[in-house]
Amino acid sequence: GQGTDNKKDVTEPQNQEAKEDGNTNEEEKLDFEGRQMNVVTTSEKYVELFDQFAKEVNAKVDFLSMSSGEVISRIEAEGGKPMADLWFGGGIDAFMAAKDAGLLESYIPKEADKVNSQFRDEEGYWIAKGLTVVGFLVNEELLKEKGLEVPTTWEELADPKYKGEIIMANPAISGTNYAAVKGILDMYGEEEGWAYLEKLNNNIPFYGKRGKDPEEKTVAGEFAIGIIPVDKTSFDLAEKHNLTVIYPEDGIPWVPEGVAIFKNSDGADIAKAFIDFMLRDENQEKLAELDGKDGAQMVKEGISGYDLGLPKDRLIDQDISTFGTMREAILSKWEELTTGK
Amino acid sequence: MPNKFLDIIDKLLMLLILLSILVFILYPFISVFKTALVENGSIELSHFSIIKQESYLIKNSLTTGIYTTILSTLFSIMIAIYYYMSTDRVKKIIMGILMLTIISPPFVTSLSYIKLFGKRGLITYGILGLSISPYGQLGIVLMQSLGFTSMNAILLIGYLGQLDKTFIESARSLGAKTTDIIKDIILPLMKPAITVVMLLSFIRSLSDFSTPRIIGGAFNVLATEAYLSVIAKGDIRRAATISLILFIPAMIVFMLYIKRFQSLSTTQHGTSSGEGISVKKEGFLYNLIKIGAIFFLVWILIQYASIIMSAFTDMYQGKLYFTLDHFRESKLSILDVFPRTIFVSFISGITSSVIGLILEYYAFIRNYKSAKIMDFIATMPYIVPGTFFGIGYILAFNKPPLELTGTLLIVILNVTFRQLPFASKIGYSTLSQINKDTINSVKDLGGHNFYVIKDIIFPLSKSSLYISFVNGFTSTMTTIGSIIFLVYPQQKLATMVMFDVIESGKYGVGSVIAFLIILTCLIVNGLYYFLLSRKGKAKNVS
Amino acid sequence: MYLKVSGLTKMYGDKKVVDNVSFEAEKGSMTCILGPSGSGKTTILRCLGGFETPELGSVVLNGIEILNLGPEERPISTVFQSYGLFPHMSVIENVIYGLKFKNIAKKEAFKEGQEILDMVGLKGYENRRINQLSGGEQQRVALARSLVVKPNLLLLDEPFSNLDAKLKLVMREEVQRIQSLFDITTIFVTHDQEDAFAVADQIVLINKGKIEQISPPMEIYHNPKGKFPLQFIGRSNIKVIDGKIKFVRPEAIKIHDRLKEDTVKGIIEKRIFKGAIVEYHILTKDDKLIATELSRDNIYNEDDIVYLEYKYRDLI
Amino acid sequence: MYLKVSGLTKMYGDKKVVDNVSFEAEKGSMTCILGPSGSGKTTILRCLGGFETPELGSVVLNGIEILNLGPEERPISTVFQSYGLFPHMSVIENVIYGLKFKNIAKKEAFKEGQEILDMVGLKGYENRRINQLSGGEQQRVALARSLVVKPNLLLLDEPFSNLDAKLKLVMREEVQRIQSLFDITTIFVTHDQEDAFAVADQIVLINKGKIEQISPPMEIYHNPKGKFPLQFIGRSNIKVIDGKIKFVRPEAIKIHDRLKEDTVKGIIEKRIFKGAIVEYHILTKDDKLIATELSRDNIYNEDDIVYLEYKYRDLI
Ligand SMILES: Nc1ncnc2c1ncn2[C@@H]1O[C@H](COP(=O)(O)OP(=O)(O)OP(=O)(O)O)[C@@H](O)[C@H]1O
Ligand SMILES: Nc1ncnc2c1ncn2[C@@H]1O[C@H](COP(=O)(O)OP(=O)(O)OP(=O)(O)O)[C@@H](O)[C@H]1O
Ligand SMILES: [Mg+2]
Ligand SMILES: [Mg+2]
Repeated sequence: GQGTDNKKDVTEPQNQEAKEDGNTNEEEKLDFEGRQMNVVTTSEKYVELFDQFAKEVNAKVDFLSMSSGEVISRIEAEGGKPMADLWFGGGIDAFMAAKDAGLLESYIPKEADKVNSQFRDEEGYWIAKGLTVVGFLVNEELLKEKGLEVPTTWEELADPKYKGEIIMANPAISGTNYAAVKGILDMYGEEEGWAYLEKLNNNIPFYGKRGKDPEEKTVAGEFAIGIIPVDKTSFDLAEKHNLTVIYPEDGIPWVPEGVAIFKNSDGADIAKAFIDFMLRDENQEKLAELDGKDGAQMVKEGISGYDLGLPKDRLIDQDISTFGTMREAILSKWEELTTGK
Repeated sequence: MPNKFLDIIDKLLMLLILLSILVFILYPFISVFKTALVENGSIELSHFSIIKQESYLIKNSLTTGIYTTILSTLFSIMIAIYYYMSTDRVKKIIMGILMLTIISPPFVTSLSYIKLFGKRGLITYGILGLSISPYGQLGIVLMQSLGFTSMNAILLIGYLGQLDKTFIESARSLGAKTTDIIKDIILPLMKPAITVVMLLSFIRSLSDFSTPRIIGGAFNVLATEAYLSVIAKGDIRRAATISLILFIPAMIVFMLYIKRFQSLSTTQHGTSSGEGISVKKEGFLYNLIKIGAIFFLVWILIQYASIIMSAFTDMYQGKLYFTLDHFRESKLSILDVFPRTIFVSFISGITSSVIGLILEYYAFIRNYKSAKIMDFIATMPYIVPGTFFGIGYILAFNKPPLELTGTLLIVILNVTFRQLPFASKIGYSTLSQINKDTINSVKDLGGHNFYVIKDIIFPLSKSSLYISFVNGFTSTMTTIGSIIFLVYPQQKLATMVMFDVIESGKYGVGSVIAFLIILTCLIVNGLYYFLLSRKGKAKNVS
Repeated sequence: MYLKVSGLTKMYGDKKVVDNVSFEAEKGSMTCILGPSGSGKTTILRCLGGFETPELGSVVLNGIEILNLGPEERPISTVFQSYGLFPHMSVIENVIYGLKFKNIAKKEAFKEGQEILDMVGLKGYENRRINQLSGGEQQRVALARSLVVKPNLLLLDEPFSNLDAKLKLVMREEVQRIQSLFDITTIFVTHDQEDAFAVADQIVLINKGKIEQISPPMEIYHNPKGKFPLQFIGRSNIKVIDGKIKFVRPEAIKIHDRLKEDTVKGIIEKRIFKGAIVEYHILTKDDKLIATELSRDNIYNEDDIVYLEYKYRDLI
Repeated sequence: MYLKVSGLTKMYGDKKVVDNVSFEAEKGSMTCILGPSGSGKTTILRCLGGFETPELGSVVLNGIEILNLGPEERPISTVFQSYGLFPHMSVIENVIYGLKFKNIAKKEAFKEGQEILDMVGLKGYENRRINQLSGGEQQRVALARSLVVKPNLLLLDEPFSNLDAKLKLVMREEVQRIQSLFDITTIFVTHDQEDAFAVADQIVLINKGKIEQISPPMEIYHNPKGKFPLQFIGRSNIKVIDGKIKFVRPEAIKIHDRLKEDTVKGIIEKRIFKGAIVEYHILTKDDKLIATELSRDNIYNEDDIVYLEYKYRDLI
């Protein structure tokens, strides 16, 4: 059913109204009755979006949360068999690797042109759904106890006085922290970057083995500073637990979160429909809401999200194209640097 | 039915059982080994360089295993003896706590541990004003001990319940005081059971990946490394290699265990004899044991209470408040997952207990050599990390003729065969209690072997089938390691949702799911005890 | 002969547990296999029932060789020492279980079961559970269950060993009555001589897997053939004269309180009161004898001087 | 009196399992508590040993009331029916275990243990494991273990019930020998009359928790006081005449083959050969009698006409 997609026009504003009422639109509408789309995603939180889509196209959507590494090794272990139709979210490096491994199907969505080319694959194998930006979560109280001030830059973070107070997750596991490492290398340049990381490493007692470790352990008061993906929930959490969120002043690392369709999957046509659906403005807004993203984190221009005060100009000028290709090299060097943590 | 026909059914049944064990246990194992050892058709051992390069991992795994074994064995011995010497009322309370805590959903306990005993833990910091890092080997050892002790204690209690009370009465009659009785009689007599408990703890500690992952800090062990190899590095071969390295010490210990198990006929689930022994509750040793046991019980209770509390409360600016938000929030993610989880647990509980029983029938009543070998193979899933068994399934069943990946069936098969070791051991202990002449009587009266199974084995194994069902059900409800790589979006189970929400930081919602899982298991367990006690009463009336 | 067992040999490992055992039994007769513990009695029975496969030998029942049939195909029924009742079935269900394989309608089966329960004196016990029965009642159910299938041969393994003295007496008579009522050829195993004496037509005495003697009870008691039968059956005073074994049974020694012709003087060393009989340990010039008297008439005391009238017999 | 038990009463729930039991025992004597299964024998013993707390009563041993002492404080030692030997200790370790609590040096203890093992005939068995012993040997170890602490009172629960006939005979003599050697006041429980007759100085006959009679063995056999002792002890022919119970023991009936003075004619209905004795079931004009004769002299056959000389006695 690839043909059906193309027939459908760009959604017009009036349809938008109708959909928000939860009603069908009067125009010709996709109908996948009795079919199902399976999604691997990073979190449970998108359930609302999936439900909405399910209702609109009359299909069932099931999803499972999984880390990017897991997705790749599973597909490999299962002999290339697609484990779902849609891959929704996760660091872009994994998507690049999957594309190279020939696991993805190409699709250029209708509103692709409205997405900055930095945020999508030229050949259409993946597209970003938003950006993860990296910042600090700081427990001021704890720092005060130790007579330390709140760090506002990466530079400061490497100061030996913060020794033992910083928690970061293993970049091999956490896309966010991989983005941090990659961003730092891009910002400082290869050589200086590694020198910096070595200094930082001295301040970090161990690397979390779960993506959520830095945030959780900072909230729990185990560490004063966590390197985290900053979004609305970070600010909420900060308020709830008397913490502070910091956008580093010398540069904010970031990484696009990918969306892709698995090759040879049964529900590829539904997945395509979903990507179109996702890119529609109203759904982008919903997504921003669900993700708790600042408008500046969205890939489509002019989407209003939360106002989290993200200074777009401070985003590091990163080389997205090497995100995937350099991954292995970066991680193995990083591992050497941090052995035993 | 003519005997010829029954002969065929009999043969087919056995063939089916044997075949299923070969296909669903041995073959996945071989697949893992093959992946670890063979590359492009030739033996390739380069991956084993881990042994040298990261020998600290092996050391960490082994030492953690040893410490956990010592600690959890010590605690379980204290609880078992304290239980043994207590009045019926206290016994009921202890057993209640143990039954509650035997159902330990992964992650949640470790997280509640950090909450209570971390640098800013409610107890360590809040009450005691201490700021201790909970991470590292100590944390792992404490958490694993906490997790294993309940099961260990129940095993030991079951064993003590079978001890001839005249040993103790004889000792008293010869003038032995409480301390002497514990030191000279009870402890030495418990030795075989203690050995079993130690071996089990060691194997379980080796294969535990989730505790070190959460509270290991910089301290890493093999099982976690295998898991991370998959999710972080996408390197299945490395995972397979590490699993294989883990398999070796586990297998050695397991061989020792098998030897012991034979001498330990029944290790039943908490159905100990009601009658207490009468020993004066006094003396240094008794009080030490009592303090140790109560300490542990209180500790474990606090941890579980904190899980349940987390389900009902939240924090705002350092203040705790009551809320049902977590329940509301979890509703969305578990509505269709829970029925499916119960369904899968139900099926795996039933299937594993039935297969386990029939397997033991062929192995030990009919004395078939091949079935005995299968019985051994059937125990292997017990001694490997869940992830190992899961990876084995992916590798084994991703291509025709047995292309099962992506189906619910593979999940069910996996959890079923993972429970088989327990089911078959329970089956064995029941069958060994059935009088051989009862079985012979059927044949003597003209009944075929088929009728032996139908008319004798099954009816007489009812209660043990139920025990292994309850165990299978409970384990499947809380399992994650083995299925985490097998489940497809449309087959998600409750623990995975819990895993997810916890991974995305919603500890409160995770606690709700943990709470619901515990509740479901308790209801199933409770049902069992209800039925059992009713049966007991019916017997007493006569 | 109705049953002809010949050359039966059964090994466990390289130990001959049953060694070339042959005996016969007439239709409707009661044969007792008697022997010490571990002598192979149960093994013989299990070979007959089909639960063990002997290495050698033949068992011909009613003209048909049965050794190559499975237990379910042999027209033989066994009452196991532990009864082997089905604990999850009621009495009547136990009893009629075997009829299931004879294609007898349930209704008919119930009737037959009831009749047989009646005969073993368990009318009204139909719906009891097995664990609600006393040991003796359980045994009768096991018997009924075996009888109802009308076996050609009935095997009983230590049928009385679990019963107390009073019940044993009752059950012994019961088994005998039922056996003769149904005219069923029966073989039973025991290590208790009194049982064997009380009910058997012939005793097959076995030791270490080998047959020592086959005789009717009185014959085996009075004319033991060989040392083992002599020592195993009853008590006796044994003496070896010129390499020849001679013996006298305790009850064959008459005790007199004064000198008579052909008596030997002795002194009572010890008296053991046993209820109906009294046992005396007596010292004579040459012998240390055990003598038995009924507890009537004269009761002698320890240290009494007595005069004994007895004669040693040769062991054949 | 050395031991004085009075008014002992023990309830389980609202069932009086031991009901106002009183008896006494002299120093060095052997008392047997005899009664049917479930009559409360074990419970009495357990009350004496301190393993059960009676509701009422007193137990005075050597002038001291002991009921409020724990088992480890009573100068009493119990040999349990299942022996209760410690499977993880060697024979000698078992034997000397009790000496540990008497502050006896290990070396001295070993010596004493060896001596006592010697006395019970187990020299050389010191280092055996318990599971390498036969039932009889185990019993002797249990006995030695109890004797070594030189208890004032020795309690034995069914000491012979697990043994086979031959071994039982041996063990009975052994226990008797050791008991008199050490001059230890002993109480043992049994449901087997022969045991009681063979070794007891006095028999305490108990039924449904109540004492029925306390007498020496012969006395209880020959002069049963009441219906229960009559029926429980030995066999007898019982007749009720004018509401009065009369009885005659089977061995008190003399059988003659021809008419004599004061004899009654009868016909032999059934003969049961029992080895040393033969039991006859005889029908007379008025009675159906059981008579016992030794297996010597005349052996009568079924349907023989015989003449019986006997006299019913009154039950007191
Ligand atoms: N399965 C077996 N394997 C090896 N030896 C066996 C086996 N079964 C029995 N035996 C041995 O065979 C011998 C005869 O055993 P069997 O049970 O026939 O004796 P029995 O005469 O019935 O003794 P009892 O009176 O004690 O029942 C014994 O020595 C026993 O140890
Ligand atoms: N713990 C208990 N609770 C309730 N009733 C009991 C208990 N122990 C024993 N009884 C009952 O008390 C009665 C006497 O028991 P006891 O063991 O003293 O009998 P016994 O004379 O030793 O019998 P046996 O010869 O069978 O050993 C029995 O009816 C028994 O059922
Ligand atoms: Mg036998
Ligand atoms: Mg008793």
